[in-house]
Amino acid sequence: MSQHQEKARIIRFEQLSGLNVRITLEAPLIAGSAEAGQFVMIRTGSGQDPLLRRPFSLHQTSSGGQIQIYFKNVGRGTDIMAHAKVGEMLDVFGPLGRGFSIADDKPACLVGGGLGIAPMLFLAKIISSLGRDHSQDLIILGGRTREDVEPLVDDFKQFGLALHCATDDGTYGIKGYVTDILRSEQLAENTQIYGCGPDNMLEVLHQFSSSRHLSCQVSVESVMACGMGACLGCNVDSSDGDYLHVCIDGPVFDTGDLAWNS
Amino acid sequence: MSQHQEKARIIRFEQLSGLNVRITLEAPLIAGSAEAGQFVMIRTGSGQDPLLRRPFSLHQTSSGGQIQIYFKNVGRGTDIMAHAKVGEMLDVFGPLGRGFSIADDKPACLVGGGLGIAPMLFLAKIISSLGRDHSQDLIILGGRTREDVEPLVDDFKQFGLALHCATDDGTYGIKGYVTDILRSEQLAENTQIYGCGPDNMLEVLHQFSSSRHLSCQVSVESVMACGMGACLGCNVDSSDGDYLHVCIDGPVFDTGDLAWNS
Amino acid sequence: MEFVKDHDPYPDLSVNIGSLELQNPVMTASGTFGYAREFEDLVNLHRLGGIIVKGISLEPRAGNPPQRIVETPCGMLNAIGLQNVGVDRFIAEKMVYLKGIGVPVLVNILGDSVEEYRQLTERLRGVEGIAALEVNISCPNVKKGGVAFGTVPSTAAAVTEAVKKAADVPVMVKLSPNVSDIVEMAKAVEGGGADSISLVNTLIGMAIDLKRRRPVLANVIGGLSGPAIKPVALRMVYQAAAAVDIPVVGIGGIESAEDALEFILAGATAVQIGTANFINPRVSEEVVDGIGDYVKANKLASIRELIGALEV
Amino acid sequence: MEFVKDHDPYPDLSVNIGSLELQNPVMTASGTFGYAREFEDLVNLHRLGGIIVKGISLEPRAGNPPQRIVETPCGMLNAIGLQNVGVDRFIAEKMVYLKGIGVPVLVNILGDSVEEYRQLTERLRGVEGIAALEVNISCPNVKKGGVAFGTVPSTAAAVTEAVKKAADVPVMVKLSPNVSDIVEMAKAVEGGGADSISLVNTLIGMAIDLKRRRPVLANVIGGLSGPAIKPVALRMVYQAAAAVDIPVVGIGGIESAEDALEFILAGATAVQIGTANFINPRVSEEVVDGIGDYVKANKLASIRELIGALEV
Ligand SMILES: Cc1cc2nc3c(=O)[nH]c(=O)nc-3n(C[C@H](O)[C@H](O)[C@H](O)COP(=O)(O)OP(=O)(O)OC[C@H]3O[C@@H](n4cnc5c(N)ncnc54)[C@H](O)[C@@H]3O)c2cc1C
Ligand SMILES: Cc1cc2nc3c(=O)[nH]c(=O)nc-3n(C[C@H](O)[C@H](O)[C@H](O)COP(=O)(O)OP(=O)(O)OC[C@H]3O[C@@H](n4cnc5c(N)ncnc54)[C@H](O)[C@@H]3O)c2cc1C
Ligand SMILES: Cc1cc2nc3c(=O)[nH]c(=O)nc-3n(C[C@H](O)[C@H](O)[C@H](O)COP(=O)(O)O)c2cc1C
Ligand SMILES: Cc1cc2nc3c(=O)[nH]c(=O)nc-3n(C[C@H](O)[C@H](O)[C@H](O)COP(=O)(O)O)c2cc1C
Ligand code: FES
Ligand code: FES
Repeated sequence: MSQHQEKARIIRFEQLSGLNVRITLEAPLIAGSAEAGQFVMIRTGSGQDPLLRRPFSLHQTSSGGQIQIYFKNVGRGTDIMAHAKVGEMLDVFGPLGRGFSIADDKPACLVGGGLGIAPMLFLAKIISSLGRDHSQDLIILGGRTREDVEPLVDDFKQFGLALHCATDDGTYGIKGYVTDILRSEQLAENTQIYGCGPDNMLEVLHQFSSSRHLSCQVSVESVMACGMGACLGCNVDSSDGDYLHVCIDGPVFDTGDLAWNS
Repeated sequence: MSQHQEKARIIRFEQLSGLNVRITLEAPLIAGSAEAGQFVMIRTGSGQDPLLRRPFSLHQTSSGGQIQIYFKNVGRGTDIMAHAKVGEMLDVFGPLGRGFSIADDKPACLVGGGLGIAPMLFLAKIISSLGRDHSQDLIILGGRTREDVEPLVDDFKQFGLALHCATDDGTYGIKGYVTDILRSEQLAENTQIYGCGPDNMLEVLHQFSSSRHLSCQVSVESVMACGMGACLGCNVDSSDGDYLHVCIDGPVFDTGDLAWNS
Repeated sequence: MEFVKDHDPYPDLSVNIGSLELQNPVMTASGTFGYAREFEDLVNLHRLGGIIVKGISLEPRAGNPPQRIVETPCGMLNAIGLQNVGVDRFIAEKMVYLKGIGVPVLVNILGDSVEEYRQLTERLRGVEGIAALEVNISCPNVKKGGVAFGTVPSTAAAVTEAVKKAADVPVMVKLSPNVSDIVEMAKAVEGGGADSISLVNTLIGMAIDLKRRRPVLANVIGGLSGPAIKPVALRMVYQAAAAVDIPVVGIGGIESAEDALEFILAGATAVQIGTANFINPRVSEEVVDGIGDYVKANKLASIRELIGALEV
Repeated sequence: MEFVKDHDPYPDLSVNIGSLELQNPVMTASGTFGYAREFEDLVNLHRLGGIIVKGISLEPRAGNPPQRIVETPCGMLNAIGLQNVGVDRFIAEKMVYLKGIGVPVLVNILGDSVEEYRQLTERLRGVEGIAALEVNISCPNVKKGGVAFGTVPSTAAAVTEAVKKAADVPVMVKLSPNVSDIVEMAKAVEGGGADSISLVNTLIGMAIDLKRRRPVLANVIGGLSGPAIKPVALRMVYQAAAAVDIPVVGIGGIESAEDALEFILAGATAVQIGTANFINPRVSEEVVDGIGDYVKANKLASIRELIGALEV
């Protein structure tokens, strides 16, 4: 797992909704070695404040040496990035962490909620390119409202997998949660669930999958300083009472390995 | 002396040379009450680093409520400002300090070196509008090289006062220092000298004027935190062994009031 | 929010620092607000909780030579050297204006010996318009070889006792953060009779000019203030407030209502705003507004509900 | 500059910390560089002056629950809780790689009692590849009610003595900045037999989550590091270096060659880079390059000319 620190030029900037932005970067070394579910650490400004890099899932990579991130403007660092311009450079470091471990021959169910949709596009591409029957594969996307989901739908449709959407307010897809769709679907017995989204969604995914004896991998978040196992700052509770570190043991974990105690 | 804190919109941005920038701001309250030689404190960014405001002389004000500053990109704060865009807002606070005290009926000799040219434009306008004979008035501008002087010359010419220029490398005006011009001129006995520029230039101005028993006012710099007399951080040595504070006792001083001990 | 703000009764922001009543918990810190008049164009001074003036000594002090200040990452160092006009001119020239503002004025005092603190306090007795004294003990104790009063519990207690005995107004003692054990210091001045504690003063720091290979400040070392020190200040306020029974006033890197509210949660009855006054001269009044908005938005009966309300 | 850089002989950057010879003064600070292997893709590890590994204790430690870190203005707080694999696994699993890098490896050690420090040192005796020990005394002394060893001169000296007696390599003692008098601490560990001193460890701070009205860190308090603390660190290094005869290593907020050179001017023989490794994983090597450029541009015979060369 080799890592690279690149000064990456912004070659495309998409304001997908009021606060959600997608940035395409020229980062050939990272693009060349990334796996779905891995992340990058980005320096949002050039000064000493905000000090730390910010972690973002790889949303997509291209064979042309490009990577995409899809993020929401939620604070100081993402606000600076949301005002970046095409042609500017971002200091990007990655790919980092353990991505999804692809269960080659199991039907796949991808569940992305809110900004958790970000890593699912990369994963959908990988899944769709597996040389096997895709009729049982399924993608479920959800968000609070239309603009959290709709702008991304076309990108997912290109892979030809079944796609369902849900919004909390019913402005796009069904009114309800991604987990409502999940429950209403007839999943094959050996379906592998892959999820990313807010903690409460991940917890429901865990309960759902464990009650049906399905294997479920989720990408989780934690505050990070280094992103590479050096600071030990990103721990989460594991199911056996110990700690796991999101940046090196994850960000993708089997839900069974994590403690769900909220 | 009333002070105002304004969110001022940038309405014009001029890159006068590689590092020298002139910014025009909409700041009607400041424009309405400013005097030549006064300055403003500008917050260069929106974050906590760089923390302090930066002081800039008022380069010009217009009756239309605009102010101009002319500055050089020398560090973190000015670098941020040098990348500002038309339409953005700057938090400006002023007018501050004591400006030039205009000796109404004395012939005026204005000497600006480098960025010290900045306050001289405002002063030239005031001097030129005095209802008296201007044939003995004189403006001397200097800089290291052509681009430090030439871009400003037209603005000064509009006032119709005699204008001489010098550059260290001779690429514009005479080759030499502003003080060389000063020495070669026949100054009226009661000439009032007004100067702004690097410390060594100001010291020569002081020596020149005191040897000829001329009165000389100069605008000096010091590091500042508040710009308004609250922090007591901006002291300089006075001629009587005490301290003066640049932001409230100055920035314009009679050279005789300052200690010149370099 | 605007609707609530316009029509609701003004929220109860008043706090008591012992017998000292403040209409709200926002004061301006010593040495960062001049003698208040400097800010009259920009701040509605009568809306502040209190004003603390620049430190006053028995005799006038010229302060340190330039350069006195330097910016540091998210902070600044100052070595003003306690420049002030001395107590006599302070009373004659500054108090007239200050007492007319209509909010409590706290006079920050400093000295080089216990005796100097005592004399200074005597001199300020009976002066109209002084609501309280704030005792700056981060000063070198000349008798003890220049070690600051504020780093030795016994001398801090001695200064406190001397001032308290001579004072006719409440005494707030301002602690130095440059100590191993802030709790010990807080208890020492409480033991010495302090009516309240304020903390923190500046952290001692230094900056070097690599080009000239010299210290940036003529005084070599200076006091670090601003956002950079906020985590240290918040920790010390939390520890001190838990350890003493007298009210604690929080100081250090406060720039916003959120910052102020964090100090209050940590146990501060009130706060002081220092360096932020330089960056945003209007900040003190804006923090009052922000705290008011918070109290309303969270439907608190009073800001006092929040003091020390941190769940640990 | 490029011309000089390409063709001149490599400048003399070597320094001696007592008997410990470094090819240059740039080390990586404990707890911020993992066990070095994490950085092998990004840094030419063999170009560093030295590598200091994450603090090791006698028994493995799980560390604190999440949340362990939080960003602050120009800094960060950490409350990792000294998580480490314990000395046995450290020797078995980590030393093999570390000793192959070819630069001095310093092992940072910590304990809850003088006896623990002693046992740990014994355990590390004779282990191949250890160039020196760095003793972290910013740890709670469980026998003395949890007061850190590093804030009481006598206990700091006692730890130093115990480690020094048991060690077969040079002993560097790492000082805590959370003290009233850094000079007293520096002298205490010098008296205890330390071969060198490194400073500073983190300043104790705190952050509060206003929305949840709770401390951000599960551990409530944490250690402040990064550019925010640089002025305090620089001051302490300057004071300590002036007070002791053993070499001093500067730590705190170093992000660039300029920062490192300032610490050297202040009296540091070498420096350690901590938090900056997280922001720019390549920083340590870049600082080595930058110091080399400075030595050449200023035509110094050796970086050693600059140690303590500040003109005051
Ligand atoms: C492995 C990983 C992958 C991620 N992928 C994405 C993604 O693809 N798209 C996306 O929009 N976001 C993603 N995040 C979250 C993203 O890192 C945070 O939104 C970002 O760091 C916030 O920075 P800020 O400066 O704007 O916010 P701040 O001003 O620092 O804080 C705003 C809010 O964000 C939270 N936050 C701050 N730092 C972090 C952090 N390091 N990790 C998690 N939360 C944080 C704070 O607790 C606070 O509530 C990911 C996080 C992790 C750990
Ligand atoms: C009353 C007054 C009027 C001024 N008018 C002008 C003007 O019209 N045009 C112009 O270009 N400059 C002017 N200056 C200087 C200007 O304030 C500094 O160039 C600016 O503050 C540098 O900020 P920075 O963040 O870019 O530099 P920094 O990165 O902070 O430092 C770069 C260099 O600038 C010096 N410097 C930093 N802060 C100050 C300060 N507050 N005052 C003086 N020097 C400083 C530093 O010592 C350093 O050498 C004036 C200064 C004063 C005091
Ligand atoms: C320029 C300056 C001057 C100061 N003068 C004094 C003083 O005279 N007396 C005093 O007790 N504190 C003085 N202080 C300390 C402040 O009152 C305050 O305790 C400190 O700056 C921390 O708060 P802040 O981070 O909000 O600035 C001064 C601080 C600054 C920045
Ligand atoms: C995440 C983290 C973990 C640390 N762990 C240790 C440790 O185990 N032992 C130790 O002596 N210091 C430890 N430190 C302190 C650093 O080595 C260093 O002294 C401090 O961070 C100041 O330097 P900086 O500002 O360059 O980070 C740690 C610091 C950080 C940020
Ligand atoms: S973020 Fe540093 S170890 Fe995970
Ligand atoms: S800059 Fe604060 S008093 Fe002059």
